[in-house]
Amino acid sequence: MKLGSKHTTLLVLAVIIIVAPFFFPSSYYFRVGSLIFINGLAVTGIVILTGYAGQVSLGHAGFAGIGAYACALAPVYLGVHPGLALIIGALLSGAIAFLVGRPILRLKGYYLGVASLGFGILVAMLLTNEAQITGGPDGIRVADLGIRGLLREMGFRVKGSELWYVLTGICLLIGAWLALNLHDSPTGRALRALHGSEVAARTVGVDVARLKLQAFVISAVFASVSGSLLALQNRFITPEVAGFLHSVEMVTMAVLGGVGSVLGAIFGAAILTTLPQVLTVFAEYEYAVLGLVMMLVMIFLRDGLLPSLAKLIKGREQ
Amino acid sequence: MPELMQFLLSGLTVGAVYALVALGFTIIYNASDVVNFAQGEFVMLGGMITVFAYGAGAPLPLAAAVAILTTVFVGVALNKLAIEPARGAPVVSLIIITIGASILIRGVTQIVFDKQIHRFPAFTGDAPIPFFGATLLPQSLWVVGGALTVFVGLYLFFTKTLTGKAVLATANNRLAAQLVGINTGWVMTLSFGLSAAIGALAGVLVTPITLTSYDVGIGLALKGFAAAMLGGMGNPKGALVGGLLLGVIEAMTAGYLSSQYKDAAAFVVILAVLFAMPQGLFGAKSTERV
Amino acid sequence: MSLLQVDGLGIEFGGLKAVDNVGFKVEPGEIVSVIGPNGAGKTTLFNMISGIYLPKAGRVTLAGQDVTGMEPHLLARLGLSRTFQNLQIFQHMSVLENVVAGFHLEESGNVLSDLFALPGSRKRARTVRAKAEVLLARVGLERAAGAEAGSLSYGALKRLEIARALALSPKILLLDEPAAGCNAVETEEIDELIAEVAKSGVAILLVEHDMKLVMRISNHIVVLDHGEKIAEGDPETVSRNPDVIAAYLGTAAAQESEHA
Amino acid sequence: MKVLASTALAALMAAGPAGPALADIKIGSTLAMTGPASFLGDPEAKTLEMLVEEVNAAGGINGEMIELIQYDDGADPNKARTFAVRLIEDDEVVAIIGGSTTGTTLALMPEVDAAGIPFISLAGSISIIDPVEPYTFKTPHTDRMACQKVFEDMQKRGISKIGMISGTGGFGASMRKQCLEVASDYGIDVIADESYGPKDADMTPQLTNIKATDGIEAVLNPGFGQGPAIVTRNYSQLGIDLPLYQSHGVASQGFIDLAGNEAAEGVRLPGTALLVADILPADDPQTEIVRAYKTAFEQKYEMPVSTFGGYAHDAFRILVAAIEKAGSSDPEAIRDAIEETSGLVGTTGTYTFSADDHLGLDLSAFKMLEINNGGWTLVD
Repeated sequence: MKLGSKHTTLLVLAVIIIVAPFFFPSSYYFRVGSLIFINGLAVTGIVILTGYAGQVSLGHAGFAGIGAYACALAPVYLGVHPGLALIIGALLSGAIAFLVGRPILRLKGYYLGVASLGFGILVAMLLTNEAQITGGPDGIRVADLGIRGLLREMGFRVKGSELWYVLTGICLLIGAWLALNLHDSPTGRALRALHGSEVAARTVGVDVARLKLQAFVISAVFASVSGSLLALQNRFITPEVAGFLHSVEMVTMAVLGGVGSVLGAIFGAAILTTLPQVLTVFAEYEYAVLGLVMMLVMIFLRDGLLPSLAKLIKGREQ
Repeated sequence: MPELMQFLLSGLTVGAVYALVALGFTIIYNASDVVNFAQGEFVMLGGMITVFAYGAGAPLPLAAAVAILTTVFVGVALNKLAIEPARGAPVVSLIIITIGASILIRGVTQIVFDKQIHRFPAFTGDAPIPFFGATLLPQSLWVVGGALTVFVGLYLFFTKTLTGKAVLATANNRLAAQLVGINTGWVMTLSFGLSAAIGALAGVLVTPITLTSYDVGIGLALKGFAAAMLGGMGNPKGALVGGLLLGVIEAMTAGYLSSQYKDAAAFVVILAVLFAMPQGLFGAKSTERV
Repeated sequence: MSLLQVDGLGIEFGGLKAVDNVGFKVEPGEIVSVIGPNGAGKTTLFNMISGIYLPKAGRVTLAGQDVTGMEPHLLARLGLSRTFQNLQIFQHMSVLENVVAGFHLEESGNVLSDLFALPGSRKRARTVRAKAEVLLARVGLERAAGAEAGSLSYGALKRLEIARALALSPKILLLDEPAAGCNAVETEEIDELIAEVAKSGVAILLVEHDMKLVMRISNHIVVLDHGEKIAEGDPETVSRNPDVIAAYLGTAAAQESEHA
Repeated sequence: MKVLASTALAALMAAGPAGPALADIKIGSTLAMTGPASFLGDPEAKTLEMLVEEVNAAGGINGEMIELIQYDDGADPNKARTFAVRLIEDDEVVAIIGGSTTGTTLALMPEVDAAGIPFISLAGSISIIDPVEPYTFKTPHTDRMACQKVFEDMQKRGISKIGMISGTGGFGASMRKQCLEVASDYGIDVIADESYGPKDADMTPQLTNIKATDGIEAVLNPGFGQGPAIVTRNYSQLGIDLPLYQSHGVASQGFIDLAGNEAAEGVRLPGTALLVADILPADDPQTEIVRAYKTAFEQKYEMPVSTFGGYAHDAFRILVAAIEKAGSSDPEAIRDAIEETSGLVGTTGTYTFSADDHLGLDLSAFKMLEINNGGWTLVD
């Protein structure tokens, strides 16, 4: 079994998503599960941008913010269905990423980091300051997606958290499928090539600027959809979704789990989403322990949790 | 006219705060190519430890000295216990380590001290000094003076001393540095210690103005990072100019345009500068070597 | 009309002339070598021709088209391909995938088709994979196809780069020290490979320190020193040129020979 | 594999809710014990902990012990929402106190509403109880009331043109909006309107603009955290000689310490009885309860009591009274009993809830305070 091969990854994911609920003692676990899937989706986008193409963004929460607020505002101002608002948000994020990406992606390393950071902060600031439209820092209510009502009419009664577990789980599987498709496709190969050596990629004909932009746009759409799902599930959203800390959280999840592989990054999302829930037993020591865990993982498992563990196991077997 | 002067003084004061944080970034970056996101926590520690040492009865200079020494210890420990064992890891992993360290330091601080906001008295009183129709606080002079002193010190250190050159050499090519007899391990320890000391000194200087609490580090690190990038990472001149410029832009925007969007203006300027000069204002232009 | 024509090419770094007023021609199927002592500006010249550096003066013409300062990925479309002095391998890809990446222009299509793994994308990837296997066999790396590129020996990586460069089906191939760091057997293999490629009609521009190799396979040699062209001609002529000898043995030696 | 699975299952089950402890009443809280609003959440959490101990030591409610389950949401609305689900679904609490900030409160409201669990918020915004949601109550005054109290005082002093400088955080932004809405009711014109970010270190540019605006008679600063302290210091640095009003968001001794006695001299703000416990007239209905809470808190935690801890105190008292009255720990019965609360004296004021008033306080509960010589004095 090769880590990261497309069908294995999808199978593992699907099995976990389907089997896990049999062990859930209460519907709170469904809620945590769906948060993992939502974060996992955003992080899968990061895998495309950072893991494949080697570009670091510290502003992707900005796109999550656009997606989230599209779901809050489009139904109110455009009168569209919240589900359609998700798509509007994704298109808008893609378009903005296309416009912003071209100049930003000329920058390298930390300079790209600070430029994307600036973009994210501008989005968060707009959402905070334009209170007449966005509801300001205290947040805004989001319309009901209406699926539960629809199911009830059809005679199925499901709990909100369970429904969202299924919805977000499906979205994650689709996202993972897309990212894995991309990995072995010509585009994915070109992205990984420019990650390995930008100059060599250029000499074999890779239009580096265009490909980076494609990766940026795709990952922006992933982040946007993840933001939309969060807004629709919570039926309430605040500008924190676009904040700097959320951007850093996305990158941390991906890197901690292993940014090179979709499964690794999603694993990272799962760890960092559940950790604060588990760490509540440490009460005020929670943050100290969280920081310590992050450091220890990166010191001793530098390629990320999953790839390092896989290597370790492989080493044992041989 | 007095308004303009007031905006300028405000901008320079705040800018000097950013510059001090940005200067702290340059040393570790120069030695290891790592942007240490725990730099803001050094500033926080400098302020918080001084607050509590002072509160426990120590005279202010002693409290400040205790704070700076403790922070240096933390910085060196960070290098020895986390950065050194992770040598060879990808830069992005090293960044996550420093982010983890910053969370850890914050977490420990809130347990050891508390979660309240604190300050200690300004060094030389609070009587405003009139200046061309505007006023400024004596502590602002301390902050601006501190930033300039640290800048000159670092500039001399990197250009005039053998040790400073060793730091730069280590950044350039670790292996080559080792071959010419530079103890690169010691260079790293020195860099973290020095960086922590500058951070803590910044904390001591700015706390009477900005106040402090266990969680001020993130905000400061963010602005300091932005300032350092604006100026060009790794260059003390860039850190100083970037910091002051950022502060002045914010103050001018708040004064003349909109106080709501002053942070936005700062980042718009950063983006504009980077598009024109991808290495920041004073960053070294690198030619691709293939 | 030559395939590649370089006229008066020059560039400065910080006021220092790295290459100054260099010109020469390359015909299809011809092997042209650029030689000169370390720091003579050979790689810089390559970087300008292949679009990585923007020349300050002069002109590069490819098959009659002015391509001065054109981006490398556009040059690739026009049939210019190259390898690197310091290896530029895609480390985390398999050996085979490195070569497949060389087929980028042939296999790349619509990004959406790639995302959804539409049949078109998959078919293109399959075709190219087969071609890449053939190329790998041609450079003798078929056995290593599945290995991670980073795990290969230096000599093997040099050949891998050549295979990747050939994937473009170039009209002209720039090879920057293909035999550096290779042992005698490996050098000979590369020697054969170059001759074979040239025979198929591809023009070759070569930078190489191994003089035996250069003298053996070149049709034409251009000699650089301190960024300037000091001599040009067939191997025989160039090897007897006193300026070339002086450049290689140092000015002191040249002066000595003058006095003698 | 089978063994592994069943072990995992057992472990998961063990980690789940403990067996039903029928004798206990489980109360949940999610507060910003850390993060940007920790100066709210920290005293709130400590207060709840202290009061639960007190009540249990005195024999509990109707003989049943209270179990308090506290989570730290760090003022993150998404976390607060998750903890609300955890409290309701996993811990199976009968009521929730919490939401230190308006953002966290609004985020978890859909959850308590769907589950039918009574919830008492400790956050300021009027949007929490207007419109009234059946299961949500709150104890702090609304920001709108704070504006009204301040404007009332300005009116008395004959002030009609003011400048405002507000924090852009949730508290400041929400109060700014409310103040702008009610200003005209008091004949007050806001002729300068500036703001500052929550982490800003210097507000002299904004204050310089306010100072330069012709005709300004007073300045109001809605905001909390370190911002108002810096505003107050800059205000005195610039030598602005107009009355400065702060909000109830900084009603604590800490504010005076941060701003400095000199700069804070003469600053007015709407506060609660808690701040002036020592100078409260003995016959004031709040005197007893306020002094008791203050003494207990300061003894236990060795830190000065704050208005915010007082909000938690009141919420807990209201909840306990409701459970006692309902005589059951059925969430529905508790909710109904809370809504029937009448004349309950707390540190913030005297609460009387009704079906269309889930705050139950009026303006009289606010006291206009002025800082003199580093201490609080009553204006009226």
